[in-house]
Amino acid sequence: MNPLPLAERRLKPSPFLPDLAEIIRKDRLTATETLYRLRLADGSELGHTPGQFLEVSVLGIGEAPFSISSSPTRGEAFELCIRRVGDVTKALERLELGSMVGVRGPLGRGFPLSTMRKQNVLVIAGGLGIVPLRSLITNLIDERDDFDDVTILYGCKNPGEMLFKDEIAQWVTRDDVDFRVTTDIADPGWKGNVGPVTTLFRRLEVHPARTVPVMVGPPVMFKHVVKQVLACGVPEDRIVLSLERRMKCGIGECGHCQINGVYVCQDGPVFTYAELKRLEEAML
Amino acid sequence: MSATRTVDVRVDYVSRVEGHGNIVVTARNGEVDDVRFEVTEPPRFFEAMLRGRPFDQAPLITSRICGICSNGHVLAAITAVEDAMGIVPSDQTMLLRRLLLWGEIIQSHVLHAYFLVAPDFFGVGSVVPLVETHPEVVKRALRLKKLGNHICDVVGGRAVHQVSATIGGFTRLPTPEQLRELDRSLAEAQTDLAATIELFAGLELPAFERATEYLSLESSADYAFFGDTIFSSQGGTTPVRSYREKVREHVVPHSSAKHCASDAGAFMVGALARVNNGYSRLSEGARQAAVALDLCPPVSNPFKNTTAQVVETVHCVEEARAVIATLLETGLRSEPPDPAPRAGRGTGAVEVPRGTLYHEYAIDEEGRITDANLIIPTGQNLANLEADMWAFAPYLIPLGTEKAQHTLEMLVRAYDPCISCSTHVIDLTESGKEVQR
Amino acid sequence: MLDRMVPKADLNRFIDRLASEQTVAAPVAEGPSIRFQAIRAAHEIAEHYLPTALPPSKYLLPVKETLLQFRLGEHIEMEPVLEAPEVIVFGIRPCDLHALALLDAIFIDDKHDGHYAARRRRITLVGMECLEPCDDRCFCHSMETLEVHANYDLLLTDLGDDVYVAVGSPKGRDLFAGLTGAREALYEDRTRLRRAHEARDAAFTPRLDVSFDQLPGLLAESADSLLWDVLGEKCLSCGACTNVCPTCYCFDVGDELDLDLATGRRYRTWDSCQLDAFAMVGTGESFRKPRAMRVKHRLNRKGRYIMERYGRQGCVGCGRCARACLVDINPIEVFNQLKGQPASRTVR
Amino acid sequence: MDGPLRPTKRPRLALFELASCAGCQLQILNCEDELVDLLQLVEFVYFKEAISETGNEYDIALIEGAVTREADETRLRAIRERAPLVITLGACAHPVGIPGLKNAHDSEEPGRLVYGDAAGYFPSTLARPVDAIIPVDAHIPGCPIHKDEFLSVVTALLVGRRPPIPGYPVCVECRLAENPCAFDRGALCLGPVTRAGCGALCPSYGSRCYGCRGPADDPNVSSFEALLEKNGLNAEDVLAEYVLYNGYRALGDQALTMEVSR
Ligand SMILES: Cc1cc2nc3c(=O)[nH]c(=O)nc-3n(C[C@H](O)[C@H](O)[C@H](O)COP(=O)(O)OP(=O)(O)OC[C@H]3O[C@@H](n4cnc5c(N)ncnc54)[C@H](O)[C@@H]3O)c2cc1C
Ligand code: SF4
Ligand code: SF4
Ligand code: SF4
Repeated sequence: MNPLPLAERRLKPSPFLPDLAEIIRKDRLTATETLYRLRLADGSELGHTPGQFLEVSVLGIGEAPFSISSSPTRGEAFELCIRRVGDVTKALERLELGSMVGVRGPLGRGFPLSTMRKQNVLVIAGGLGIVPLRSLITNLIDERDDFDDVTILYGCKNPGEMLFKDEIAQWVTRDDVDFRVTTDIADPGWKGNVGPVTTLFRRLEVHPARTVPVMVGPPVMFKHVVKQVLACGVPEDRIVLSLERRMKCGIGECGHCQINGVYVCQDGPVFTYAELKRLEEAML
Repeated sequence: MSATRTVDVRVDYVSRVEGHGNIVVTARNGEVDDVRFEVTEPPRFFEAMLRGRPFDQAPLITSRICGICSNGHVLAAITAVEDAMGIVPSDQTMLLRRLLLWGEIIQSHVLHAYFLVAPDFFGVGSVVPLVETHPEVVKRALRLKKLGNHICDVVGGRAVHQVSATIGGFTRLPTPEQLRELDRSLAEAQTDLAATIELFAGLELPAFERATEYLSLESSADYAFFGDTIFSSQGGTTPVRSYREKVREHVVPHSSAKHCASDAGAFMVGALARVNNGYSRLSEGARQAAVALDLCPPVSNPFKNTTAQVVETVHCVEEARAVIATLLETGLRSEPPDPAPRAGRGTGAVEVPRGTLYHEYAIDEEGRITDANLIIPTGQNLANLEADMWAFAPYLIPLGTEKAQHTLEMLVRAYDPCISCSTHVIDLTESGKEVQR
Repeated sequence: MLDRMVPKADLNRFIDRLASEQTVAAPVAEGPSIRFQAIRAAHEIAEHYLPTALPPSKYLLPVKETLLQFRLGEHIEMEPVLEAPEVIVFGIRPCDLHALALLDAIFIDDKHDGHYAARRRRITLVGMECLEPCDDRCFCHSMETLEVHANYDLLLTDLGDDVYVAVGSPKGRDLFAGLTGAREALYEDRTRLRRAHEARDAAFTPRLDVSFDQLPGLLAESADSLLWDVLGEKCLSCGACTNVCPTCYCFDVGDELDLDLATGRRYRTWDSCQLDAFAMVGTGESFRKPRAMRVKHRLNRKGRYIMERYGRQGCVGCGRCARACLVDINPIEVFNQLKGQPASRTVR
Repeated sequence: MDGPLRPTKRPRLALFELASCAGCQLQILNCEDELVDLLQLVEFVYFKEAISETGNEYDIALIEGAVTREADETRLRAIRERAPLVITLGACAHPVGIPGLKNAHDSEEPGRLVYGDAAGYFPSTLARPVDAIIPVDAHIPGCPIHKDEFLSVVTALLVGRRPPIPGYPVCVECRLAENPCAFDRGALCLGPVTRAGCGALCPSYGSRCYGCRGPADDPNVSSFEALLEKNGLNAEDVLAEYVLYNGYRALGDQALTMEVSR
């Protein structure tokens, strides 16, 4: 799969030296999530693959990894969707438009787009998992002819936590993608499906030999969804997942993200189920 | 005839002193009716807490009586425990202990003189406004304070609650490089010391005098900070082991710190007492400073305690340099302390920034502390402070409440009381009896 | 390159001179602990020494190292800090030389880490062969790290009055050029060296019941062993074992701000997989919460993961972790016990 | 140059003292090199030992000392109501430090200590940490606090970061300092279960850890006690070790019962 393309190109004296990027837009999506639109200060393109991530710095506060949420097909600006949980994410919220942040990357191995071409793609997102998958979905839509059926399943805790509502509204209306959404808990205004994301499989036909399922979500979701797609007969090495771990360096040095012998930041965050199955610490 | 005129002077929680204390003075028709320096710090029961602890924790625990003179407590505890167990420290150990003590004295005196006392003379409430108006004074004060702390860092590992002096010696010795570097800082302090003398020589202290008995330790060798004898300015000496005969404690109802008296009644300890009693043994520079500061004994103005602290600061810097020179010349030998427990009872007295500090311990065969008695300088001074207030108040009352309050606060500050230190003593079992008495 | 032979007295004089001209670090006894530290003269070097408290890797990956410095304001200024003092590290044991070779492979060949590389360029490695085992905790012989053939500038062997000097690099050759009293090693010198090696090989006995290249397999089979739970109950999670280990290199990254809230630094410090927070993520979930998992992770890194990834020993058998561990968790015993009952659910 | 992280307003700090030695306050004054800069960043509105003026409005309350009187509890509640952030300074305030040693003695004489007239004497209660009375936002541990740690916590709070207090044990720093372990010197040490951040100062000075910074986040207590017992201590000795600085927690249920029966 794709090695670090640009990291090599921008070979620096220090792998820890970030590039500067400007915050050009900030949109509050929910009570805790904000969508940031950024542009590299030198005007160059990020050059990422969907599924890759950036190490984002607020200098003086710290650095944390975030998935790139926009598609490489959409020009040089890029987007991050960030949940406020701690030091860096809080500091980001306080930054004003025009502020500079540091970014390192794109880092890691993204989704295997080449494997997906001319195949059915089944995207399964749980909670924040939609953030990296939005990059993939947009890419699939922008290069729609390269792929066969595109099905998207999205599950969130409650309707209020649903991200990217405007885009979802558009995806829903398209007839070249099959978009389905569910929430664990309904609220009065909710007319859609209620239940975990696995319930969306009920009326779904999966062609095991022609489908690439791609899933991102919390560890509990993986357990159930993997079981479901395996039950459909999809081979283990075609099931694609992306994992989250603590990361400090993003380049396979610091050891925090290690799962058995594997470094999530470098060997992942995207893996096939076949790769992870043997790793008991992957907790699948 | 006018009605009875009552004047109440009350200062709750005197600021810029260590701990909680209130001044209460009542006067009726110009006659002072009552004078109290109330100590309301929570009592902390150190003597009870020491019981049952291993002997080598005495310095560690009593150090936490007071952060400002923590090294003083460490050294008094060590001296007392060594006295109880028959340990005689080496010359090298005694030199290092002096350094450790002097570092603290410099730090404490500079803190008191510059941060707590000086603002009164600049007409401000703290050093903070001086950062803007007199930055050079503040920076000098900080440099000198740091110098004191630097000595403690080098010898004890840190300034507050040092970690290397223990029963029998030091668990780690400073390196020659550290000592040389320290000596350079001490040498560089000359200019700051000169400026300090000049500053304090220029301050106009309230003219108040009262004949007082001054007590301090005596040593034949030097200006005493360690010693076996208590010297009184009114004549006579008392062996430290018999300190209870000279320095008698009693509970007063308005103070959670015990008061002390000698046969003659209230007495004073601290820098002024030491300078009064040991003037001739001061270092050369310190004597010159005393002259410049108009401090040639006998002095009986308690406000001059601050001036005496400046003199002692000069003395400690000069003597520290001499000790460092000796240590570097002889070279430091490793003498790992390894005291074996032994039953006994012992007393140790050390001159700490605020005066003579007594520790006494009884230790059993297993090395556990079975009994402890601690007498703190501030406690010894409280009765004398009140006596001064009795004597001074009639002159102050006519000047108006505000002026009286302010001057009495300055008097309290001049004593440099360390109130949290002084309230360690009342232990649960004994106090009940004493209150009834 | 041509090896040299030098009388010990000349070597010591040479070290004295070197130390007066540049930074020479060597094992020095500080009370009961031995540390690599700068020396001023040869006599300060410890005579017989166990592996040092911290491994020599501290000269390449300092305990705390500044990566970047920055100034915030209207424009953000930042620059990498590539500090690299020139230092000759003297008296490195073969096990540690093997460990440094591993770090080179990771940080230079694989990661192109400029901070490490800059330091590595300016460090001179002078090894000292072991002729007898350190103590019952070392097992370099079993890990095949007792012999060293590369990754040093000079390698010394103590042959009594003389020292045999193997020259490993042009840097080592040039360093040694100034040594008076040294001569080219002759056939009989090599014979003496060979005899010393033979005596050494007889003095070291295997400590592991497996050969080192079987460890990855053994550990893979032992993933479910109950021994991990036993060790997990004992382990204090004190991090001593990883801090002292020459092949441990995990680190944490953080920012420091000065009191002006505008200038600051990004630094890295040693970290330990044995600590609770090491694998904790944003949600507060720790992926290696049970102590048993942490102990297992460490020993798998040492015996398996590093070997699988970099093809080199992830444990060099120095025995430091066993010496440091207060509850006697010793890799020799762990590996041997797993070997005793492979694949089964081992209990002690 | 003002960075983007600088708060627009200078936060007001108030420092309150309960039963303590005042050593932690002194450590603030001991920041000789930084004090002038610090005063640019924050304003001390209440700091009795150093300042006469008093202010009743503050953003951060720093509390030194253990709770030993009923009056302290009232005072703390009032402070908590005013202060958006409450930070404790030192071992006395948390976990309870040397003042907690008296808890072990109170059991012999559980009665109140009332003496003197109405001039303001209070019964002495069990020594308790501040967070036994009010919620606390952060603890700066140590006996005394470490200057650098105080400054780094203040800067962290100013820029909105979590205070950088380590959760791991002292052994981590002790090994990094290349000290010979106290256990190898035949001494005992509370390093394996005590929170780091002191740079292993005491072991580095040839002493041992007495636990002044309170327990680490994830101590393996049972294994550690087994280690102490292997080194010749019995259960009572082990408790006496903990009690020196951790008298409130180490006494556990015993202390709580006494509090209730009071
Ligand atoms: C590959 C990858 C992609 C990611 N993509 C995204 C994304 O697109 N969007 C997104 O919002 N997040 C994403 N994350 C998660 C994000 O990186 C984390 O949430 C990150 O921790 C946020 O940084 P922070 O500094 O704000 O939080 P931190 O300050 O690190 O803290 C977050 C929480 O972690 C706990 N914590 C952390 N460190 C400690 C400690 N030392 N001691 C105690 N508690 C601690 C605390 O509970 C705290 O509230 C991704 C993570 C990975 C690995
Ligand atoms: S695992 Fe232990 S024996 Fe192996 S290299 Fe590390 S410290 Fe040495
Ligand atoms: S040294 Fe021992 S007790 Fe400490 S973390 Fe390592 S294995 Fe656990
Ligand atoms: S001396 Fe104490 S802190 Fe240091 S390693 Fe040993 S047990 Fe840990």
